[in-house]
Amino acid sequence: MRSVLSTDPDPPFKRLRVALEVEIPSDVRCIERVVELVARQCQELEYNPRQIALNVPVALTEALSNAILRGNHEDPDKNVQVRAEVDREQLIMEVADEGDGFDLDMCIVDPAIGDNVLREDGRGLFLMRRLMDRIERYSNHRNIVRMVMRRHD
Amino acid sequence: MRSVLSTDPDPPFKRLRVALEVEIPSDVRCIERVVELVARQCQELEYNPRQIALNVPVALTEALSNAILRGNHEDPDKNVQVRAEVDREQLIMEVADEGDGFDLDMCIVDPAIGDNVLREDGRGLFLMRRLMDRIERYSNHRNIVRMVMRRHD
Amino acid sequence: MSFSIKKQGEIVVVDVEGQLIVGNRQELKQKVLDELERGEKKFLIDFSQTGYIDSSGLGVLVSLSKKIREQGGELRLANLNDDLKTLFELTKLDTLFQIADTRERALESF
Amino acid sequence: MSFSIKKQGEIVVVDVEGQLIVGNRQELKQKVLDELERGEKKFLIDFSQTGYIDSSGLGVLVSLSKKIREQGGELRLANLNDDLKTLFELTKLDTLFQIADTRERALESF
Ligand SMILES: Nc1ncnc2c1ncn2[C@@H]1O[C@H](COP(=O)(O)OP(=O)(O)O)[C@@H](O)[C@H]1O
Ligand SMILES: Nc1ncnc2c1ncn2[C@@H]1O[C@H](COP(=O)(O)OP(=O)(O)O)[C@@H](O)[C@H]1O
Repeated sequence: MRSVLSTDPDPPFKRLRVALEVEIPSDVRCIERVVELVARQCQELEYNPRQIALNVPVALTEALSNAILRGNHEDPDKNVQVRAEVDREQLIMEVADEGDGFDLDMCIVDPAIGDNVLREDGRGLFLMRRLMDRIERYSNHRNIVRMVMRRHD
Repeated sequence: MRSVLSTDPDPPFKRLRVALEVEIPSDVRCIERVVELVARQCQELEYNPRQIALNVPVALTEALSNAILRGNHEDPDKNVQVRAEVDREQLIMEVADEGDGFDLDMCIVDPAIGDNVLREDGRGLFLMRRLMDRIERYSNHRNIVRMVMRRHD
Repeated sequence: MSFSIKKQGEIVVVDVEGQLIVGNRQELKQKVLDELERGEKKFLIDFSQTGYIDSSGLGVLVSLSKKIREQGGELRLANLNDDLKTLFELTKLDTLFQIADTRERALESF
Repeated sequence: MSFSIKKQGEIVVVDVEGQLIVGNRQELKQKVLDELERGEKKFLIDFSQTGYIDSSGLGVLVSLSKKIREQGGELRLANLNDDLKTLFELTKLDTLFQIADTRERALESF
Protein backbone atom coordinates (compact mmCIF):
# COMPACT_ATOMS: atom_id res chain seq x y z
CA MET A 1 0.00 0.00 0.00
CA ARG A 2 1.64 3.21 -1.05
CA SER A 3 0.22 6.53 -1.97
CA VAL A 4 1.71 9.64 -3.40
CA LEU A 5 -0.04 12.60 -1.92
CA SER A 6 -1.44 14.59 -4.77
CA THR A 7 -1.56 13.65 -8.39
CA ASP A 8 -2.05 17.27 -9.42
CA PRO A 9 1.20 19.09 -9.97
CA ASP A 10 1.86 21.73 -7.33
CA PRO A 11 0.57 25.16 -8.32
CA PRO A 12 3.30 27.23 -10.00
CA PHE A 13 4.97 30.23 -8.42
CA LYS A 14 3.44 33.57 -9.41
CA ARG A 15 6.84 35.16 -9.59
CA LEU A 16 10.44 34.18 -8.90
CA ARG A 17 13.41 36.44 -9.05
CA VAL A 18 16.93 35.68 -7.88
CA ALA A 19 19.65 38.27 -7.48
CA LEU A 20 23.27 37.39 -6.86
CA GLU A 21 26.14 39.61 -5.82
CA VAL A 22 29.62 38.14 -5.87
CA GLU A 23 32.96 39.82 -5.36
CA ILE A 24 36.10 37.95 -6.40
CA PRO A 25 39.82 38.73 -6.41
CA SER A 26 41.46 39.40 -9.77
CA ASP A 27 42.17 35.73 -10.30
CA VAL A 28 40.95 33.77 -13.31
CA ARG A 29 40.63 30.63 -11.20
CA CYS A 30 37.51 32.14 -9.62
CA ILE A 31 35.67 32.33 -12.91
CA GLU A 32 34.32 28.81 -13.05
CA ARG A 33 32.62 28.93 -9.67
CA VAL A 34 30.91 32.22 -10.45
CA VAL A 35 29.67 30.81 -13.74
CA GLU A 36 28.32 27.73 -11.99
CA LEU A 37 26.41 29.84 -9.49
CA VAL A 38 24.75 31.96 -12.14
CA ALA A 39 24.03 29.00 -14.42
CA ARG A 40 22.39 27.16 -11.54
CA GLN A 41 19.98 30.04 -10.97
CA CYS A 42 19.05 29.96 -14.66
CA GLN A 43 18.40 26.26 -14.30
CA GLU A 44 16.11 26.96 -11.36
CA LEU A 45 14.12 29.25 -13.62
CA GLU A 46 14.00 26.70 -16.39
CA TYR A 47 16.00 28.52 -19.00
CA ASN A 48 16.72 26.66 -22.20
CA PRO A 49 19.48 24.03 -21.75
CA ARG A 50 21.58 25.68 -24.44
CA GLN A 51 21.40 29.03 -22.67
CA ILE A 52 22.54 27.31 -19.48
CA ALA A 53 25.34 25.32 -21.12
CA LEU A 54 26.56 27.78 -23.77
CA ASN A 55 25.29 31.36 -23.78
CA VAL A 56 25.57 32.13 -20.08
CA PRO A 57 28.86 30.35 -19.30
CA VAL A 58 30.75 31.63 -22.33
CA ALA A 59 29.51 35.24 -22.21
CA LEU A 60 30.08 35.49 -18.47
CA THR A 61 33.52 33.90 -18.69
CA GLU A 62 34.49 36.44 -21.35
CA ALA A 63 33.28 39.37 -19.30
CA LEU A 64 35.03 38.09 -16.19
CA SER A 65 38.32 37.38 -17.88
CA ASN A 66 38.31 40.80 -19.54
CA ALA A 67 37.59 42.40 -16.17
CA ILE A 68 40.38 40.44 -14.47
CA LEU A 69 42.99 40.67 -17.23
CA ARG A 70 42.18 43.86 -19.17
CA GLY A 71 40.47 45.90 -16.48
CA ASN A 72 42.32 45.00 -13.29
CA HIS A 73 45.49 43.60 -14.91
CA GLU A 74 45.39 40.86 -12.29
CA ASP A 75 46.23 43.38 -9.59
CA PRO A 76 45.73 41.53 -6.28
CA ASP A 77 44.52 44.75 -4.66
CA LYS A 78 41.67 45.08 -7.14
CA ASN A 79 38.46 43.09 -7.13
CA VAL A 80 35.79 42.22 -9.64
CA GLN A 81 32.14 42.52 -8.71
CA VAL A 82 29.40 40.53 -10.36
CA ARG A 83 25.70 41.12 -10.12
CA ALA A 84 23.21 38.78 -11.72
CA GLU A 85 19.45 39.09 -11.73
CA VAL A 86 17.34 36.27 -13.07
CA ASP A 87 13.61 35.97 -13.48
CA ARG A 88 11.28 34.19 -15.86
CA GLU A 89 11.75 36.94 -18.44
CA GLN A 90 15.43 37.65 -18.58
CA LEU A 91 18.89 37.38 -17.12
CA ILE A 92 20.85 40.55 -16.44
CA MET A 93 24.55 40.21 -15.62
CA GLU A 94 26.85 43.06 -14.68
CA VAL A 95 30.60 42.68 -14.31
CA ALA A 96 32.45 45.60 -12.72
CA ASP A 97 36.22 46.09 -12.65
CA GLU A 98 38.49 48.82 -11.28
CA GLY A 99 40.15 49.62 -14.60
CA ASP A 100 39.95 52.69 -16.84
CA GLY A 101 37.17 51.36 -18.99
CA PHE A 102 37.18 51.11 -22.77
CA ASP A 103 35.12 52.11 -25.75
CA LEU A 104 32.87 49.19 -26.47
CA ASP A 105 31.61 50.67 -29.74
CA MET A 106 35.15 50.90 -31.07
CA CYS A 107 35.77 47.21 -30.41
CA ILE A 108 33.89 45.77 -33.35
CA VAL A 109 36.51 43.55 -34.96
CA ASP A 110 34.80 40.55 -36.57
CA PRO A 111 36.99 37.55 -35.77
CA ALA A 112 34.95 35.40 -38.14
CA ILE A 113 35.99 37.28 -41.26
CA GLY A 114 38.96 36.49 -43.50
CA ASP A 115 42.34 36.11 -41.84
CA ASN A 116 40.91 37.10 -38.48
CA VAL A 117 39.85 33.47 -38.17
CA LEU A 118 43.56 32.64 -37.83
CA ARG A 119 44.07 35.02 -34.89
CA GLU A 120 44.45 33.72 -31.39
CA ASP A 121 42.69 36.59 -29.65
CA GLY A 122 39.90 39.07 -30.24
CA ARG A 123 36.89 36.75 -29.94
CA GLY A 124 35.70 37.79 -26.46
CA LEU A 125 33.42 40.75 -27.12
CA PHE A 126 32.29 39.14 -30.37
CA LEU A 127 31.06 36.07 -28.51
CA MET A 128 29.42 38.19 -25.82
CA ARG A 129 27.52 40.09 -28.52
CA ARG A 130 26.47 36.92 -30.30
CA LEU A 131 25.48 34.98 -27.19
CA MET A 132 23.63 37.77 -25.36
CA ASP A 133 20.71 39.85 -26.58
CA ARG A 134 22.32 43.11 -25.51
CA ILE A 135 25.65 44.22 -24.14
CA GLU A 136 26.60 47.69 -23.01
CA ARG A 137 29.31 49.40 -21.00
CA TYR A 138 29.04 52.25 -18.54
CA SER A 139 30.98 53.75 -15.68
CA ASN A 140 29.83 54.17 -12.12
CA HIS A 141 33.03 54.58 -10.11
CA ARG A 142 33.87 51.28 -11.72
CA ASN A 143 33.92 50.05 -15.31
CA ILE A 144 30.78 48.02 -15.79
CA VAL A 145 29.83 45.67 -18.60
CA ARG A 146 26.13 44.83 -18.63
CA MET A 147 24.68 41.88 -20.51
CA VAL A 148 21.03 41.03 -20.99
CA MET A 149 19.62 37.75 -22.27
CA ARG A 150 15.92 36.97 -22.67
CA ARG A 151 14.83 33.60 -21.39
CA HIS A 152 13.97 30.92 -23.96
CA ASP A 153 11.93 27.87 -23.08
CA MET B 1 49.23 10.45 -17.82
CA ARG B 2 46.67 12.63 -16.16
CA SER B 3 46.94 15.92 -14.46
CA VAL B 4 44.56 17.97 -12.44
CA LEU B 5 45.19 21.61 -13.14
CA SER B 6 45.97 23.25 -9.86
CA THR B 7 46.59 21.56 -6.58
CA ASP B 8 45.91 24.80 -4.69
CA PRO B 9 42.28 25.30 -3.88
CA ASP B 10 40.71 28.10 -5.89
CA PRO B 11 40.85 31.45 -4.11
CA PRO B 12 37.67 32.09 -2.11
CA PHE B 13 35.06 34.68 -3.02
CA LYS B 14 35.51 38.01 -1.24
CA ARG B 15 31.77 38.31 -0.84
CA LEU B 16 28.66 36.43 -1.89
CA ARG B 17 25.10 37.50 -1.34
CA VAL B 18 22.00 35.92 -2.77
CA ALA B 19 18.56 37.51 -2.69
CA LEU B 20 15.39 35.65 -3.62
CA GLU B 21 11.94 37.01 -4.26
CA VAL B 22 9.12 34.52 -4.65
CA GLU B 23 5.40 35.10 -4.89
CA ILE B 24 3.08 32.14 -4.42
CA PRO B 25 -0.69 31.65 -4.37
CA SER B 26 -2.32 30.97 -1.00
CA ASP B 27 -1.79 27.25 -1.35
CA VAL B 28 0.12 25.15 1.17
CA ARG B 29 1.35 22.85 -1.59
CA CYS B 30 3.75 25.60 -2.67
CA ILE B 31 5.56 25.62 0.65
CA GLU B 32 7.96 22.79 0.04
CA ARG B 33 9.41 24.23 -3.18
CA VAL B 34 10.00 27.62 -1.60
CA VAL B 35 11.75 25.98 1.32
CA GLU B 36 13.95 23.97 -1.04
CA LEU B 37 14.97 27.10 -2.92
CA VAL B 38 15.98 28.99 0.20
CA ALA B 39 17.71 25.99 1.78
CA ARG B 40 19.74 25.48 -1.39
CA GLN B 41 21.07 29.04 -1.19
CA CYS B 42 22.12 28.42 2.41
CA GLN B 43 23.91 25.32 1.25
CA GLU B 44 25.72 27.37 -1.38
CA LEU B 45 26.95 29.60 1.42
CA GLU B 46 28.01 26.66 3.54
CA TYR B 47 25.63 27.09 6.40
CA ASN B 48 25.67 24.42 9.08
CA PRO B 49 23.89 21.21 7.95
CA ARG B 50 21.49 21.42 10.86
CA GLN B 51 20.52 24.97 9.90
CA ILE B 52 19.85 23.74 6.37
CA ALA B 53 17.92 20.63 7.42
CA LEU B 54 16.08 21.90 10.50
CA ASN B 55 16.12 25.59 11.38
CA VAL B 56 15.47 27.05 7.94
CA PRO B 57 12.89 24.52 6.67
CA VAL B 58 10.81 24.41 9.83
CA ALA B 59 10.82 28.15 10.59
CA LEU B 60 10.05 29.06 6.97
CA THR B 61 7.32 26.43 6.71
CA GLU B 62 5.67 27.85 9.85
CA ALA B 63 5.81 31.40 8.56
CA LEU B 64 4.45 30.35 5.17
CA SER B 65 1.61 28.26 6.54
CA ASN B 66 0.59 31.03 8.93
CA ALA B 67 0.62 33.51 6.04
CA ILE B 68 -1.45 31.20 3.85
CA LEU B 69 -3.88 29.94 6.48
CA ARG B 70 -4.06 32.69 9.13
CA GLY B 71 -3.18 35.73 7.03
CA ASN B 72 -4.78 35.03 3.66
CA HIS B 73 -7.29 32.37 4.80
CA GLU B 74 -6.41 30.47 1.63
CA ASP B 75 -8.14 33.14 -0.44
CA PRO B 76 -7.19 32.35 -4.06
CA ASP B 77 -7.15 36.07 -4.85
CA LYS B 78 -4.45 36.72 -2.29
CA ASN B 79 -0.78 35.91 -2.63
CA VAL B 80 2.12 35.41 -0.29
CA GLN B 81 5.45 37.08 -0.99
CA VAL B 82 8.74 35.76 0.26
CA ARG B 83 12.04 37.57 0.30
CA ALA B 84 15.21 35.83 1.42
CA GLU B 85 18.66 37.35 1.63
CA VAL B 86 21.62 35.13 2.39
CA ASP B 87 25.26 35.97 2.84
CA ARG B 88 28.15 34.53 4.83
CA GLU B 89 26.92 36.32 7.96
CA GLN B 90 23.20 35.74 8.12
CA LEU B 91 19.96 34.73 6.51
CA ILE B 92 17.06 37.15 6.50
CA MET B 93 13.63 35.84 5.49
CA GLU B 94 10.50 37.94 5.14
CA VAL B 95 7.07 36.45 4.55
CA ALA B 96 4.32 38.89 3.60
CA ASP B 97 0.59 38.14 3.52
CA GLU B 98 -2.48 40.23 2.71
CA GLY B 99 -4.20 39.68 6.05
CA ASP B 100 -4.89 42.05 8.95
CA GLY B 101 -1.75 41.22 10.84
CA PHE B 102 -1.52 40.14 14.46
CA ASP B 103 0.21 41.05 17.67
CA LEU B 104 3.31 38.91 17.78
CA ASP B 105 4.16 39.94 21.34
CA MET B 106 0.79 38.69 22.56
CA CYS B 107 1.37 35.27 21.05
CA ILE B 108 3.72 33.88 23.65
CA VAL B 109 2.03 30.63 24.61
CA ASP B 110 4.68 28.08 25.55
CA PRO B 111 3.54 24.79 24.03
CA ALA B 112 6.25 22.93 25.91
CA ILE B 113 4.78 23.64 29.35
CA GLY B 114 2.30 21.45 31.25
CA ASP B 115 -0.83 20.41 29.44
CA ASN B 116 0.06 22.52 26.42
CA VAL B 117 2.22 19.59 25.33
CA LEU B 118 -1.03 17.72 24.68
CA ARG B 119 -2.40 20.40 22.34
CA GLU B 120 -2.46 19.88 18.63
CA ASP B 121 -1.77 23.47 17.66
CA GLY B 122 0.09 26.51 18.89
CA ARG B 123 3.67 25.42 18.18
CA GLY B 124 4.33 27.54 15.08
CA LEU B 125 5.55 30.84 16.48
CA PHE B 126 7.26 29.00 19.32
CA LEU B 127 9.34 27.00 16.84
CA MET B 128 10.11 30.08 14.76
CA ARG B 129 11.39 31.83 17.88
CA ARG B 130 13.48 28.85 18.94
CA LEU B 131 14.91 28.09 15.52
CA MET B 132 15.68 31.67 14.45
CA ASP B 133 17.83 34.24 16.21
CA ARG B 134 15.20 36.94 15.86
CA ILE B 135 11.65 37.22 14.64
CA GLU B 136 9.59 40.36 14.31
CA ARG B 137 6.40 41.53 12.63
CA TYR B 138 5.64 44.77 10.90
CA SER B 139 3.20 46.19 8.39
CA ASN B 140 4.00 47.76 5.06
CA HIS B 141 0.77 47.54 3.08
CA ARG B 142 1.10 43.88 3.89
CA ASN B 143 1.58 41.93 7.08
CA ILE B 144 5.23 40.96 7.21
CA VAL B 145 7.00 38.47 9.44
CA ARG B 146 10.77 38.88 9.42
CA MET B 147 13.17 36.21 10.62
CA VAL B 148 16.92 36.50 11.05
CA MET B 149 19.36 33.65 11.58
CA ARG B 150 23.12 34.03 11.92
CA ARG B 151 25.19 31.58 9.96
CA HIS B 152 26.98 28.81 11.87
CA ASP B 153 29.87 26.87 10.39
CA MET C 1 6.29 13.03 -0.26
CA SER C 2 4.40 9.84 0.32
CA PHE C 3 3.35 7.45 3.06
CA SER C 4 3.62 3.73 2.82
CA ILE C 5 1.72 1.49 5.21
CA LYS C 6 2.28 -2.19 5.76
CA LYS C 7 1.43 -4.77 8.41
CA GLN C 8 4.23 -6.50 10.23
CA GLY C 9 2.65 -9.18 12.40
CA GLU C 10 -0.09 -7.33 14.21
CA ILE C 11 1.67 -3.98 13.97
CA VAL C 12 0.78 -1.34 11.40
CA VAL C 13 4.03 0.22 10.21
CA VAL C 14 3.91 3.62 8.50
CA ASP C 15 6.91 5.06 6.68
CA VAL C 16 6.89 8.81 6.20
CA GLU C 17 8.87 9.61 3.09
CA GLY C 18 9.80 13.27 2.61
CA GLN C 19 8.29 16.05 4.69
CA LEU C 20 5.46 15.77 7.19
CA ILE C 21 4.00 19.24 6.97
CA VAL C 22 0.83 21.24 6.65
CA GLY C 23 0.40 20.24 3.00
CA ASN C 24 0.22 16.48 3.57
CA ARG C 25 -0.40 15.73 7.24
CA GLN C 26 -4.15 15.10 6.63
CA GLU C 27 -3.19 12.23 4.41
CA LEU C 28 -1.18 10.59 7.19
CA LYS C 29 -3.94 11.22 9.69
CA GLN C 30 -6.62 9.71 7.48
CA LYS C 31 -4.59 6.63 6.68
CA VAL C 32 -3.92 5.85 10.31
CA LEU C 33 -7.51 6.57 11.36
CA ASP C 34 -8.74 4.21 8.65
CA GLU C 35 -6.61 1.43 10.09
CA LEU C 36 -7.77 2.26 13.60
CA GLU C 37 -11.37 2.01 12.46
CA ARG C 38 -10.62 -1.36 10.92
CA GLY C 39 -9.68 -2.49 14.41
CA GLU C 40 -5.91 -2.17 14.30
CA LYS C 41 -4.39 -1.35 17.69
CA LYS C 42 -0.61 -1.21 17.34
CA PHE C 43 1.03 1.51 15.28
CA LEU C 44 4.62 2.29 14.48
CA ILE C 45 5.59 5.40 12.54
CA ASP C 46 9.10 5.19 11.09
CA PHE C 47 10.88 8.46 10.28
CA SER C 48 14.05 7.08 8.72
CA GLN C 49 13.07 8.55 5.36
CA THR C 50 11.62 11.77 6.67
CA GLY C 51 13.04 15.22 5.94
CA TYR C 52 11.52 17.80 8.23
CA ILE C 53 8.33 18.04 10.28
CA ASP C 54 6.49 21.27 10.98
CA SER C 55 4.18 22.19 13.86
CA SER C 56 1.11 20.87 12.10
CA GLY C 57 2.89 17.59 11.44
CA LEU C 58 3.68 17.42 15.14
CA GLY C 59 0.05 18.31 15.83
CA VAL C 60 -1.16 15.35 13.78
CA LEU C 61 1.10 13.02 15.71
CA VAL C 62 -0.30 14.34 19.00
CA SER C 63 -3.84 13.92 17.71
CA LEU C 64 -3.19 10.38 16.49
CA SER C 65 -1.58 9.36 19.76
CA LYS C 66 -4.71 10.51 21.62
CA LYS C 67 -7.11 8.75 19.26
CA ILE C 68 -5.12 5.54 19.32
CA ARG C 69 -4.97 5.57 23.10
CA GLU C 70 -8.74 6.20 23.29
CA GLN C 71 -9.23 2.96 21.36
CA GLY C 72 -6.94 1.12 23.71
CA GLY C 73 -4.15 1.06 21.16
CA GLU C 74 -0.47 1.99 21.23
CA LEU C 75 1.71 4.28 19.09
CA ARG C 76 5.49 4.12 18.82
CA LEU C 77 7.86 6.33 16.84
CA ALA C 78 11.20 5.17 15.47
CA ASN C 79 14.28 6.44 13.66
CA LEU C 80 14.23 10.13 14.42
CA ASN C 81 17.46 11.64 13.18
CA ASP C 82 19.30 14.18 15.35
CA ASP C 83 17.51 17.15 13.80
CA LEU C 84 14.08 15.59 14.33
CA LYS C 85 15.05 14.58 17.87
CA THR C 86 15.88 18.21 18.57
CA LEU C 87 12.47 19.20 17.29
CA PHE C 88 10.77 16.77 19.68
CA GLU C 89 12.95 17.95 22.54
CA LEU C 90 12.28 21.64 21.91
CA THR C 91 8.56 20.99 22.07
CA LYS C 92 8.87 18.45 24.90
CA LEU C 93 7.06 15.97 22.71
CA ASP C 94 9.84 13.52 23.49
CA THR C 95 8.07 13.17 26.86
CA LEU C 96 4.73 12.40 25.24
CA PHE C 97 5.78 9.75 22.73
CA GLN C 98 7.52 6.44 23.06
CA ILE C 99 10.46 6.85 20.74
CA ALA C 100 12.78 4.00 19.74
CA ASP C 101 16.15 4.33 18.06
CA THR C 102 15.54 1.59 15.54
CA ARG C 103 12.58 -0.04 13.89
CA GLU C 104 13.50 -3.40 15.45
CA ARG C 105 13.51 -2.01 18.96
CA ALA C 106 10.21 -0.29 18.32
CA LEU C 107 8.65 -3.51 17.04
CA GLU C 108 9.94 -5.45 20.05
CA SER C 109 8.61 -2.82 22.46
CA PHE C 110 4.93 -3.56 21.87
CA MET D 1 39.04 20.31 -14.91
CA SER D 2 41.84 18.12 -16.11
CA PHE D 3 43.49 16.89 -19.28
CA SER D 4 44.44 13.33 -19.90
CA ILE D 5 46.87 12.40 -22.66
CA LYS D 6 47.49 8.96 -24.05
CA LYS D 7 49.04 7.45 -27.16
CA GLN D 8 46.86 5.38 -29.43
CA GLY D 9 49.13 3.90 -32.10
CA GLU D 10 51.08 6.90 -33.35
CA ILE D 11 48.36 9.35 -32.42
CA VAL D 12 48.44 11.50 -29.29
CA VAL D 13 44.90 11.64 -27.89
CA VAL D 14 44.00 14.41 -25.47
CA ASP D 15 40.76 14.36 -23.47
CA VAL D 16 39.60 17.71 -22.17
CA GLU D 17 37.59 17.10 -19.03
CA GLY D 18 35.56 20.06 -17.80
CA GLN D 19 36.01 23.57 -19.12
CA LEU D 20 38.68 24.80 -21.51
CA ILE D 21 38.97 28.41 -20.44
CA VAL D 22 41.34 31.20 -19.55
CA GLY D 23 42.21 29.60 -16.21
CA ASN D 24 43.55 26.33 -17.61
CA ARG D 25 44.25 26.68 -21.33
CA GLN D 26 48.00 27.15 -20.73
CA GLU D 27 48.10 23.69 -19.25
CA LEU D 28 46.63 22.17 -22.40
CA LYS D 29 48.96 24.20 -24.60
CA GLN D 30 52.05 23.17 -22.68
CA LYS D 31 51.13 19.50 -22.67
CA VAL D 32 50.61 19.39 -26.41
CA LEU D 33 53.75 21.44 -27.13
CA ASP D 34 55.78 19.04 -24.97
CA GLU D 35 54.58 16.13 -27.08
CA LEU D 36 55.29 18.06 -30.26
CA GLU D 37 58.83 18.70 -29.07
CA ARG D 38 59.25 15.01 -28.38
CA GLY D 39 58.60 14.45 -32.06
CA GLU D 40 54.91 13.53 -32.04
CA LYS D 41 53.11 14.57 -35.22
CA LYS D 42 49.49 13.40 -34.97
CA PHE D 43 47.15 14.92 -32.44
CA LEU D 44 43.53 14.32 -31.62
CA ILE D 45 41.68 16.43 -29.06
CA ASP D 46 38.50 14.80 -27.83
CA PHE D 47 35.78 17.04 -26.38
CA SER D 48 33.30 14.40 -25.30
CA GLN D 49 33.87 15.29 -21.66
CA THR D 50 34.17 19.04 -22.16
CA GLY D 51 31.76 21.58 -20.71
CA TYR D 52 32.27 24.96 -22.30
CA ILE D 53 35.13 26.67 -24.12
CA ASP D 54 35.83 30.40 -24.00
CA SER D 55 37.60 32.65 -26.48
CA SER D 56 40.98 32.01 -24.95
CA GLY D 57 40.38 28.27 -25.12
CA LEU D 58 39.56 28.70 -28.80
CA GLY D 59 42.68 30.85 -29.12
CA VAL D 60 44.85 28.05 -27.75
CA LEU D 61 43.38 25.61 -30.25
CA VAL D 62 44.17 28.03 -33.09
CA SER D 63 47.69 28.47 -31.78
CA LEU D 64 48.26 24.74 -31.43
CA SER D 65 46.94 24.02 -34.89
CA LYS D 66 49.46 26.49 -36.32
CA LYS D 67 52.39 25.11 -34.34
CA ILE D 68 51.53 21.53 -35.21
CA ARG D 69 51.24 22.38 -38.89
CA GLU D 70 54.59 24.20 -38.79
CA GLN D 71 56.16 20.94 -37.61
CA GLY D 72 54.50 19.03 -40.43
CA GLY D 73 51.97 17.50 -38.06
CA GLU D 74 48.20 17.20 -38.05
CA LEU D 75 45.48 18.12 -35.54
CA ARG D 76 41.96 16.71 -35.45
CA LEU D 77 39.10 17.53 -33.13
CA ALA D 78 36.35 15.09 -32.17
CA ASN D 79 33.09 14.84 -30.26
CA LEU D 80 31.95 18.44 -30.17
CA ASN D 81 28.44 18.50 -28.74
CA ASP D 82 25.81 20.75 -30.35
CA ASP D 83 26.62 23.70 -28.12
CA LEU D 84 30.33 23.50 -28.83
CA LYS D 85 29.61 23.06 -32.55
CA THR D 86 27.63 26.28 -32.45
CA LEU D 87 30.59 28.00 -30.84
CA PHE D 88 32.88 26.85 -33.65
CA GLU D 89 30.34 27.89 -36.26
CA LEU D 90 29.81 31.34 -34.77
CA THR D 91 33.53 31.99 -34.93
CA LYS D 92 33.95 30.21 -38.28
CA LEU D 93 36.54 27.99 -36.62
CA ASP D 94 34.66 25.03 -38.05
CA THR D 95 36.33 26.03 -41.35
CA LEU D 96 39.81 26.04 -39.81
CA PHE D 97 39.74 22.69 -38.01
CA GLN D 98 39.14 19.16 -39.14
CA ILE D 99 36.32 18.06 -36.92
CA ALA D 100 35.08 14.47 -36.67
CA ASP D 101 31.85 13.33 -35.09
CA THR D 102 33.39 10.42 -33.23
CA ARG D 103 36.77 9.50 -31.88
CA GLU D 104 36.91 6.46 -34.18
CA ARG D 105 36.32 8.54 -37.30
CA ALA D 106 38.91 11.03 -36.16
CA LEU D 107 41.47 8.27 -35.58
CA GLU D 108 40.77 6.76 -39.00
CA SER D 109 41.10 10.13 -40.70
CA PHE D 110 44.84 10.50 -40.12
N1 LIG E 1 36.99 45.17 -18.88
C1 LIG E 1 37.79 45.73 -19.81
N2 LIG E 1 38.64 46.73 -19.46
C2 LIG E 1 39.45 47.30 -20.38
N3 LIG E 1 39.45 46.93 -21.66
C3 LIG E 1 38.65 45.95 -22.09
C4 LIG E 1 37.78 45.30 -21.18
N4 LIG E 1 37.08 44.37 -21.89
C5 LIG E 1 37.50 44.45 -23.15
N5 LIG E 1 38.46 45.40 -23.29
C6 LIG E 1 39.15 45.79 -24.54
O1 LIG E 1 38.48 45.20 -25.64
C7 LIG E 1 39.41 44.46 -26.41
C8 LIG E 1 38.72 43.31 -27.08
O2 LIG E 1 38.38 42.36 -26.13
P1 LIG E 1 38.05 40.88 -26.55
O3 LIG E 1 37.09 40.93 -27.68
O4 LIG E 1 37.63 40.15 -25.35
O5 LIG E 1 39.38 40.27 -27.14
P2 LIG E 1 40.78 40.03 -26.44
O6 LIG E 1 40.57 40.18 -24.97
O7 LIG E 1 41.12 38.65 -26.85
O8 LIG E 1 41.68 41.07 -27.04
C9 LIG E 1 40.51 44.08 -25.47
O9 LIG E 1 41.71 43.83 -26.12
C10 LIG E 1 40.58 45.28 -24.56
O10 LIG E 1 41.35 46.29 -25.15
N1 LIG F 1 0.42 35.62 9.31
C1 LIG F 1 -0.49 35.66 10.32
N2 LIG F 1 -1.62 36.38 10.18
C2 LIG F 1 -2.53 36.45 11.17
N3 LIG F 1 -2.39 35.82 12.36
C3 LIG F 1 -1.28 35.08 12.57
C4 LIG F 1 -0.29 34.96 11.56
N4 LIG F 1 0.71 34.18 12.06
C5 LIG F 1 0.34 33.82 13.30
N5 LIG F 1 -0.87 34.35 13.60
C6 LIG F 1 -1.60 34.22 14.88
O1 LIG F 1 -0.75 33.65 15.86
C7 LIG F 1 -1.36 32.48 16.41
C8 LIG F 1 -0.31 31.49 16.84
O2 LIG F 1 0.30 30.94 15.67
P1 LIG F 1 1.13 29.59 15.76
O3 LIG F 1 2.06 29.68 16.91
O4 LIG F 1 1.71 29.34 14.43
O5 LIG F 1 0.07 28.47 16.15
P2 LIG F 1 -1.20 27.96 15.38
O6 LIG F 1 -1.10 28.50 13.97
O7 LIG F 1 -1.06 26.49 15.44
O8 LIG F 1 -2.35 28.50 16.14
C9 LIG F 1 -2.29 31.99 15.34
O9 LIG F 1 -3.31 31.21 15.87
C10 LIG F 1 -2.79 33.29 14.75
O10 LIG F 1 -3.83 33.83 15.52
